[in-house]
Amino acid sequence: MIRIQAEDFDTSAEIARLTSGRGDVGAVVTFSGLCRDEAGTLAALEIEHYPGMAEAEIGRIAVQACERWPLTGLTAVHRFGRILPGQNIVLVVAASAHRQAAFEAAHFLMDYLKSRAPFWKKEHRIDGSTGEWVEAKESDEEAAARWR
Amino acid sequence: MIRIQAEDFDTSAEIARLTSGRGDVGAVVTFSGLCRDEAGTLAALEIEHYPGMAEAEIGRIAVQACERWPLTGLTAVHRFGRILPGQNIVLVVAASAHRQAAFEAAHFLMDYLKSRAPFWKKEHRIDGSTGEWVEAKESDEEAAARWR
Amino acid sequence: MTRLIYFAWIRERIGKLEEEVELPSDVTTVSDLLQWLRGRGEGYEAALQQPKIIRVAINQEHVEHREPIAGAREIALFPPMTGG
Amino acid sequence: MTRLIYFAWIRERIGKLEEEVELPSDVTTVSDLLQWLRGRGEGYEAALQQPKIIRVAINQEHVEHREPIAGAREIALFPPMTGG
Repeated sequence: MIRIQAEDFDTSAEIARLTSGRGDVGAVVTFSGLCRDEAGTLAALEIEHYPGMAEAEIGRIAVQACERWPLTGLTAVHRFGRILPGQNIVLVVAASAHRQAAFEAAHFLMDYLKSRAPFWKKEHRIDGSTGEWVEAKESDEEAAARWR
Repeated sequence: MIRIQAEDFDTSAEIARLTSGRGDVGAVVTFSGLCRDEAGTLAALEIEHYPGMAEAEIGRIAVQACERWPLTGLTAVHRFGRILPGQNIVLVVAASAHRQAAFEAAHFLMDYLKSRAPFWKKEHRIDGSTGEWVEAKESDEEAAARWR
Repeated sequence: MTRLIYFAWIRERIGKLEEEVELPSDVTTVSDLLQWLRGRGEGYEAALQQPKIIRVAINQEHVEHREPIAGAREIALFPPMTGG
Repeated sequence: MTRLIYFAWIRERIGKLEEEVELPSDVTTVSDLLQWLRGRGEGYEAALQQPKIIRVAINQEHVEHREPIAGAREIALFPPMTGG
């Protein structure tokens, strides 16, 4: 299940959605991405996204993950709008009978999401200035490439 | 933080313990291990542990993880006693500035915990029989060995 | 008519969220489109001066610059993504 | 006196959770201990007939079978672990 939303998410509730009432799930891996304060200089991140394509693109990545690993469930939630340091930005939950599949699928989904999902972050600084748009990192491209 | 307990745990609360009030955490990976029903044949698992050594051994593995990856926090909770299908057995939470460290540390801790932490599982079957003690898997030894 | 949509600093430099354009018949690939847009004014030139780094989606799917734009209802231009 | 502790099916076969023993002076390594215990009765023999798979901890730390047991206050015997 893919959701793009302004509101926060609850990790326990998202795990329960993939596990409650069933006996075939042995392993659940979650990844939460949080806003860092960049050594106290960041006031907030403003996250812009491409509505429609964001859901579609994460959905395409999720389908690849489901084809590649034997998963019993997969959830991705990405927030947009103003996010303060310490707050959640993104959640991935991967469930499977076995731990290796859950770990790899969650890691894959995050690596791909970083370099393929249409989201952009703008920094607002503590000193009141509107900072720069966050630049894409070479290392994120490389992280995605290693799954090919 | 290491805890061995009979009670269930709440993943969101354990994440909050490692993130609330700080701005240096960018990534949190959790692993939850659940009791599977073995295609409807399992009534419950009974988990025995070695009190004292269980905490000490998981602590030793956790120290290795903290030396190997730049973590901001690391939690492991392992339950003992009677566990029903669909219920939680174990939780690992790894927090870091960056996602690669959080993913690897959580995966490492789980792989080592499987083959080094003094816990044993006995199966109780739906048909009323007391099943066997779960046998250690070669694949768990190999999973731990790949981190060496 | 084709709908063009802009995001992040491309949107800021062009000064528009989106617009409808009638593309000349010799604009057939994504590369052609980026080149054509640069001639539409200072903001466009500022946004697209390094065409190599511009990411493009046609009908909400990523495309390479060499790909044709025939049949596109919606073309989005944006910087490298920084989600997650 | 040394405290011996047993877990899982080793505990079930020996029929004891733990016991205090006076070790003979020629029992100096973990291997010696396992061999000596097998002579203490049927239950011990049933529990320890495949000594290779028995895991041992001295004072709550894993040890290899070749290691000495001098100074051990608490020696635990258990099957391969199945936690997690």
